[in-house]
Amino acid sequence: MAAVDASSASAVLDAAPRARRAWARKLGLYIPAGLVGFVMVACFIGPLVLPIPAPVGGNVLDSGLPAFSPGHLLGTDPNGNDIFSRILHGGRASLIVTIAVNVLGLAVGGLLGALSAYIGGAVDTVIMRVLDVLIAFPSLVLTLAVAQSLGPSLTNTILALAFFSVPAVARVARAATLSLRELPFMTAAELAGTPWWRMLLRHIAPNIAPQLITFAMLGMGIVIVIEGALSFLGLGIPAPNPSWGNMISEGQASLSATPGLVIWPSLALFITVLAFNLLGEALRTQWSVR
Amino acid sequence: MSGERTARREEVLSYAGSATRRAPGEALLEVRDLRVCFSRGGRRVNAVNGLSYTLNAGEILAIIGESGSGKSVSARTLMGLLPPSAQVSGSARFEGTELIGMPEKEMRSWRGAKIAMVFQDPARSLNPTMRIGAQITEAIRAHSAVSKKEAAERAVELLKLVHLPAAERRFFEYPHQLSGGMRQRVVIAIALAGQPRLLIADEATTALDVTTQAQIMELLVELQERLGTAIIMISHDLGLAASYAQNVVVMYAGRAVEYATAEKLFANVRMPYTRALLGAIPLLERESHALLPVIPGQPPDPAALPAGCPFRPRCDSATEACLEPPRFAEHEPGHWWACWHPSGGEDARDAHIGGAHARQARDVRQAQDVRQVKDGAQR
Amino acid sequence: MRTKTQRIAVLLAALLGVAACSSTQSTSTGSSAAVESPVRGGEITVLEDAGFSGAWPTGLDPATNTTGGANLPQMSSIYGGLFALTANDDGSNAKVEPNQAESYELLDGGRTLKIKIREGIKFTDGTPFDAEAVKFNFERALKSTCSCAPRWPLVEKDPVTTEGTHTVVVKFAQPNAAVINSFPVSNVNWIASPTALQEMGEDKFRVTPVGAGPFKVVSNKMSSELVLERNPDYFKQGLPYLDKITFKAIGGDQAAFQALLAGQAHAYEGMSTVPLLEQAQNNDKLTVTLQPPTSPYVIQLNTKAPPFDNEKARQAIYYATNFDAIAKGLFKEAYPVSQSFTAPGGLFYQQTVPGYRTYDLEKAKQLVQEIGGLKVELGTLSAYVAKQVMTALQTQWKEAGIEVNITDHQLSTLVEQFNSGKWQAMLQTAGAWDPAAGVGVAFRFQSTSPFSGVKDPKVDELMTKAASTIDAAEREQIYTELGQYISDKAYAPFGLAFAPANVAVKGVYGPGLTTKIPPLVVNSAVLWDKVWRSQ
Amino acid sequence: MGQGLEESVTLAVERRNRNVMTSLLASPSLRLVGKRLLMAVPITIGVSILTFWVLNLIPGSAAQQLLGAEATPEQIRALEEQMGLNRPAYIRYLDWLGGAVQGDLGRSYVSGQPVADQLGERLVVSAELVGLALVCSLALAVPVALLAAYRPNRLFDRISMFVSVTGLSIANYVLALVLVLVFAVQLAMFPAIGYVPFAENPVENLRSMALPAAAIAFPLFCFYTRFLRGDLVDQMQGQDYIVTAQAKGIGPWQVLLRHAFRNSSFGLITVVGLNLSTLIGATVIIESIFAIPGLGQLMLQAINTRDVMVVQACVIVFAVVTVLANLVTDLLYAVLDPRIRYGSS
Repeated sequence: MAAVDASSASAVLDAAPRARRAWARKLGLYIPAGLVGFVMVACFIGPLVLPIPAPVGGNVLDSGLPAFSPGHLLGTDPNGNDIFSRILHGGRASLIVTIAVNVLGLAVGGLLGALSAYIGGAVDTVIMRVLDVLIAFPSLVLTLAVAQSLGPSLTNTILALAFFSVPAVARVARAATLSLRELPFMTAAELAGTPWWRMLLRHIAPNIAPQLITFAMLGMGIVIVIEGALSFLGLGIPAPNPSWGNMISEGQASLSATPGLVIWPSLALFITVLAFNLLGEALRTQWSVR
Repeated sequence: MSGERTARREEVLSYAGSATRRAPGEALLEVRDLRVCFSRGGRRVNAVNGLSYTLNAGEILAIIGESGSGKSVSARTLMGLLPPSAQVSGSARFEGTELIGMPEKEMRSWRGAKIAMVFQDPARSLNPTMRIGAQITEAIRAHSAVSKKEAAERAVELLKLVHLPAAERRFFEYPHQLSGGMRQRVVIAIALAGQPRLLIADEATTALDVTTQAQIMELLVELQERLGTAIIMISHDLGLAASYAQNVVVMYAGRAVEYATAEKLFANVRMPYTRALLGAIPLLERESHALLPVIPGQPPDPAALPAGCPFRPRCDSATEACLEPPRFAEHEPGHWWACWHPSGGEDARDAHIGGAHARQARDVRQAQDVRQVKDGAQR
Repeated sequence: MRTKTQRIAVLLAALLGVAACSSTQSTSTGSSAAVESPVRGGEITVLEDAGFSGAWPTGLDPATNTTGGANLPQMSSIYGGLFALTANDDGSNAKVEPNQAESYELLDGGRTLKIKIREGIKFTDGTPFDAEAVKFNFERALKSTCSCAPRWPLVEKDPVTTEGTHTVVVKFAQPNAAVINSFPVSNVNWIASPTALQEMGEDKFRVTPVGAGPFKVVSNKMSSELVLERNPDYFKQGLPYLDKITFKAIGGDQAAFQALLAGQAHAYEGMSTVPLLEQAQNNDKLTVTLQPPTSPYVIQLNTKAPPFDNEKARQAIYYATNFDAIAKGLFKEAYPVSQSFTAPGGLFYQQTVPGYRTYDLEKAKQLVQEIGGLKVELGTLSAYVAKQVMTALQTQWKEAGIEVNITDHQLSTLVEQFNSGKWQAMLQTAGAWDPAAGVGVAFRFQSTSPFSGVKDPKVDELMTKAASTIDAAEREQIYTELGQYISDKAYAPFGLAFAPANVAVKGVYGPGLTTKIPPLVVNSAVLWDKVWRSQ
Repeated sequence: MGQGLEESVTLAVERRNRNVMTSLLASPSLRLVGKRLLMAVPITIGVSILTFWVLNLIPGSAAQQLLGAEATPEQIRALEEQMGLNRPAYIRYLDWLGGAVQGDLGRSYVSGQPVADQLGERLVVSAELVGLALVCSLALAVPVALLAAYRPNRLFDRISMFVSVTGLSIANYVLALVLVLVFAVQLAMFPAIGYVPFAENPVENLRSMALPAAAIAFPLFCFYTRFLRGDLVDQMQGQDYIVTAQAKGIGPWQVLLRHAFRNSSFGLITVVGLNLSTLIGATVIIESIFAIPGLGQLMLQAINTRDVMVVQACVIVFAVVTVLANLVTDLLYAVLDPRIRYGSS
């Protein structure tokens, strides 16, 4: 029914001009979506289309050129590779890692957390204690083990990083489901004999999704940076292939002398994290105004 | 029984003594041509299209209409609780002061003190993480500078006023430890905290079972008699209107289509829509298995209202004339309606239906009084 | 978690040879600073790279400190040392001179070493520093399983004896020419107080050791912070100038550079990040002293396994490598390119080797086609400079049609690679101040050493002959012949000689810190007793 | 009649206090604490087994570190035998566990020092660093989140979004270096490196902890602000009891603080609990940049040198911290949400 007089759609009466509000609401969604699209296109299609040199194999003679020097929009790194092309190619690697890690985290962690809170009792305790072991497990040891036994590769990096994000998302999902479980509509759905998996998908997931998405969006930048740090432990995207993470972690070695090496990838990271977070929040406001 | 009843009367009166009492019958609230429209995703939605009615002090007015008829939005407009995208016009004067467009700061001092509201879903209307007592004392202290202890005392008083058993113990408990009916009583207690002049019950009993519904209605009527609080009862249940309200407004597609005292309305229904609504209520007198008459079609989409009278597409006595929007006027003394082909008068059956409803409602009330007496004795 | 401390034992890396050295002619602004006369008193904080000299996980006992060569500053401040490498301010005519030793004699063709101990030296716990104490330390070091034990070819029957109270005699089975030159870089140079060792026990001693050096230990947080105070009865009059020295481990050149600018530290040893070096040189608050290079980069080729068992493949690598471009591009000509295992700062320097195959892309391509393509796994130890050189080499070799896969290893996996013999090419540094001392040429080219890619009796013979010839001119002639032989057989191309720089805040001076002393292996041995600070 | 009312209220107030006490003492909460502390044992054992097994997978051993890189394989094997490193993994583990149970964490293979005192010193430093960072970030994040949620999508909310995104896209080690460049080098307000124990000189201690704590706290602040803001806006727009509160005529701030904030702090508490248990070991880089003797560096060095004894000791610390963090989190859930406390625990 056209719940125009939906009793719950109320907020403190605001004196903002109505026209601006409606227009802002629509735009609130289009700008972030556009920005995310721009980042994706730049990183995934840009390198194929744009006339830029390869990200590796630069001539060592023109190392450390300043920004806007001929042929190199953002200059070159100490090994003579073009920074702009490394950012685009690196972006692809970093985006794949962070999206994969977050999707894995949300899917596995979210499911685990929601399930454990929903079923409660012994199952909840067991799952939570296993997660505690994973959280307490020193991340350095795991990274080294994965690096040396499985070797550095994109999938191994994603696995190692997901190892950290799954327990975290699980705990957040559990907290959200806990306070949800007491609500009458949950008991009503249970009484109607809904199987547990439908409960998770139809009832719990949509309610805890906004919080989990915000959690994942905020964590994106951190995942990319940690990936860079892993390259020092022999995991992560192996040098000389670029990723924003390893560009930053290598650039910081001479930060005061060559700040550009850190600023450009950090800027790219800023735009990406901003885009995803704006999108996350726009989705969330769209979602919650029932 | 009567001793106990009178004892409680003094107790309540002493408490209510401080509320300034207007002589019953004087106009408390006058709503003139109220219009509210939202812009949802670019589309203009006219939730209320010119609603007018008058509520006198100490009276119960029922606003009846199907969901989506704008009855709830009209109530929230009085409280200033509409989402920012709402555009409001027309006038609503409460004790002579214009509510529409009142600055937020001033409106806030009115909420709870002059006008209070009770909502539909008791399960979600109380903060689950806060004790019942705290949620009431908060309302009390919002409008009167009393110490915590004094506020606590008044809160317990209020809980007793709404007949919540073992009020002292409930004071410290949490919402999830109470039943739906008890929670609704707490919400009412909260609404009464500021000793409002007008209490709006927005489908307050819809989510409750019939017996609890009757108890809550009985409570509201009792409060109205004792505290002189005017009550606007928003519902889609004509039976409630018949048995409790003095005046009834029937709303359809955001505007009032019929408005009269309960007796007049149910004695001779004029508006085909109201008659159809009445017809849809099962009656004991009818033979069993009689087909229940249903109003064809769907309530109109507020964003795309049909031309002329909004009920035209579903009205069986609609004619070409109905393309012209009928004027809402007092065609008979104390009986307003907006229709070119008012029914009633010539068809005895309608009167019969009207009367039957009134009788059935009265019998239900008497039954409740009897049982209440029994409850009272048990306590 | 950027773990700079991954280079936990870059000294060990020095043994495997990662850091290179730089030449004296380079544009160093560390003008000799002895403008005013030294002043007594004051305290300084010295930063050490947490991945190398700033790590002493196994403690500071000379018999068990496996990172002794990296912890030169800590060890020499506590123990002083029997011998020390000194040089003129500009690093020229560097020679090993007796320090706690008074004098030494190499008798019967280098088989017997007599060391006369200086009279009147006492340990900071008051016990005498005499021949008996030195003998005790020598024997203890020889018994220790740690790799820091001296590799002396000794006679069986009591190799170490004392004559009188202040002379120690060591008898070798075969002549040991470079024994004195190797003293300053090996743990045996530092003498611990036997009484303190017995009283405290090994585990406690390694945390708060007692020696006869210029400073005493106040507190020691392992691999984090070592606080030392002045030894009042130090055997050199009026020394040390400073009242207190604190050695602090810090994570990397950038953090150290900033700490110096912020005034929280007064000196930093071994800065190797070139862009930072330039920035430090232009900063008037700091003096940067580029140390003379003693150990050039080498691309070790594993001749015991394909593809480098085929000489043509090795020659292709020679022609495909252009170290001049790397020196110019990456290091702005700060470091000279060597064609042999010696470098300008070290002994027996050989500027050019006749017939050395320099960069010739066409020849490289032609050779690669001839042998039907070449696929190489190139490894190194993960360090900032090494990784840069690796990427440059990868690009150059690809141009010559060589398929290259580069990996930088943690120390443990690198050792495993060498031990397993499954490696193909390794970028390391070879040589030291004296080719036979410490991490010398033997380590890289001796057929018996697991870290060598060469199995050639002629090379072994030349090296043992050089190590046992006393006369310097003759040793130089042998090393030249060896350099020529390695180049002819194309065993391993040599590259730029890299040496880290020491940075000090204005007003802090000292030999090796603001003057040049050739690095014995990686870092220069600063003479901390002569470091002083103008108030 | 009024008098009767008087008594009943004071009576009720007393009963409430007793009620709260009893509910905390006897009912589920205390059992929860007991159960959880017991849980610490299996978790610690679980983590230590996992770490021991994984450390075994990584090549190289403490003996090799002791002998140095030049040692020949035979020398390494001989020393491993002497140190008992060649015994099968589970025997070595049980040997360690035996000692650990009696409180003897053994001696470090590499430095020979008893593990306990090394650990003690560094745990204090790391705890202070992480503690300071968490407290400061929360103290700033909650008010900012409330201000941002007060008028969603308006100016302050937008600014807070940009600041947070900036904080979340700068690597913490880059932030640390920048902080030193600005505050230690240019403004010389804080020391660039070094740690002064609190006992020695409280002021110097706080000054030396300022920049490292800030480098850790800022990203946390950015995360907490946006995460809490999201939940607050959700509550304000989606919950009926918010409308009830507004209908009471209480101020918007009171609605936000007393009603929305209480119900949206669950997510925040969970994230803080998580950070507490993971941050202790993850501040290696900050410790190395500021030359602070923290647990992270000890842990990293122990792993590099395969010093299993020290790694296991660090692991016990992490396990205990994680258990405590989770316990505090679950207790806070119960305190905040009575349904959990009275409902099925």
